[in-house]
Amino acid sequence: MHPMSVTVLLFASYADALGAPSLSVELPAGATVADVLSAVRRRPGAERLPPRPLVAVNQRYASPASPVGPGDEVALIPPVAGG
Amino acid sequence: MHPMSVTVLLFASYADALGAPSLSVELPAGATVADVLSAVRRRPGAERLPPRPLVAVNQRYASPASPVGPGDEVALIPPVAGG
Amino acid sequence: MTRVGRIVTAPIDPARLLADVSRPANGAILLFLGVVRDTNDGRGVTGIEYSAYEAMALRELQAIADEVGESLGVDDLVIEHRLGELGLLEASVGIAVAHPHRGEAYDASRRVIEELKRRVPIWKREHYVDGTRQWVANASGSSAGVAPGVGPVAR
Amino acid sequence: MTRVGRIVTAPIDPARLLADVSRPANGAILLFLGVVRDTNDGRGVTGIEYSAYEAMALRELQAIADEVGESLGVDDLVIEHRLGELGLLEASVGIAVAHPHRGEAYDASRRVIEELKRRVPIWKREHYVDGTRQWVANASGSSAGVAPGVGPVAR
Repeated sequence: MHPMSVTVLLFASYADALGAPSLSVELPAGATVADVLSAVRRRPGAERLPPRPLVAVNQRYASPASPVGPGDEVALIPPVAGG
Repeated sequence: MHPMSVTVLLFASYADALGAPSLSVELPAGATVADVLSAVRRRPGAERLPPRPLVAVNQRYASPASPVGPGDEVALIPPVAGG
Repeated sequence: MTRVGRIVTAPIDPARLLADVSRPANGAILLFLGVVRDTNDGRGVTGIEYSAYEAMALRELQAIADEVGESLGVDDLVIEHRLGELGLLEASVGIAVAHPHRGEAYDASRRVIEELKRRVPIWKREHYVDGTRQWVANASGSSAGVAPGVGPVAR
Repeated sequence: MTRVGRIVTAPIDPARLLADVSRPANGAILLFLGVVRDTNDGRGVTGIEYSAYEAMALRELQAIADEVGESLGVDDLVIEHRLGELGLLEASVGIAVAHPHRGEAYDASRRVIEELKRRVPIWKREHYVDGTRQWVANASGSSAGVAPGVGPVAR
């Protein structure tokens, strides 16, 4: 069980807040969505995110307890505004 | 108070039933829609009309008690099928 | 503000109806098309012939546009009904509604088509694959013909 | 059977959407267009910039088409969302639904737009007459920006 690096996609206002369209976070093996959020929170600008941003794993909405593994596509999803 | 002659417009299945797109009926002064219907009922083919066909007077739906005068535009309205 | 009813014989043009109700204040546009379909009551249909008491039909279409527009606060509402011989896939009726918000657009569109089917003096004769024709009414889907046993008038 | 979601950058073509769902079995066609309007929350709008998590947005649009189509028995349903810079009167979303009967068409159309606004990862930044821009969310109409005091996520 090795630590892993996961890429987190950012969009719209979240990309503005963190100053980038994606970032890479280090996670322990067996990590969850909640761990991803904790890692993101340590980045400058993250204080401008809401308390519990939505997260998608592999293009599906995920809960904080959802597991995240190497190779997963993780994204933070700002409040949507389609239509 | 003279008897009057009123033209009754017929459409669709009612025109087919009575064999014409309109007919002229003689009515007493002070006649009503009910009188129009009674007069129409004496025409050949009228037995194929429903018991109480809708009637419009001057392009508005009218009740049996509505008055009908000379110059009024009277029409029998088959069940509608627009749309 | 565009609240209007029309009776036409030329094909209904969706782009024209959309343009009629399009204004910068409107965020939602809804277009309903009633189309001749190939089956009714289990019988194969080849076309429909629409006729009307034209002056009254136009008056009722305009009244519906005004009434529904007024009651729902919808300023842009166009109703167009076509008469004549229509083939499969051709539109007999087009209803375009636009409003700042979608809720009102949906409500108005639905109300217009229900009122139209209930009260506008327009009639249709369906042509079937077996070569026969029949007058058909809206309401319960029962025959609007005048053969013995015809049902009571719907209204 | 045509149940499909699309993400496009070219203008939405209403005629194309209508043709996509047109079939001889369908008696009712409904087209919804969501259009950029000149006002939002009392502010003058000059245009809207739409962006998306494209792969997921496409997947969600397709899922909505399938779910709504399945649950209402609607076989012909096309959802198209446009991305990029849109001016006033331009359509950001087009939803075409066709069905033998109108009731299902209205219900499906309405359900699609509500679901789309709730869950498809698409974002918009409004451009205002005073030259400023702002990210805007659907839900309660509250700001989707990240300034201090931003509200909780809608879902």
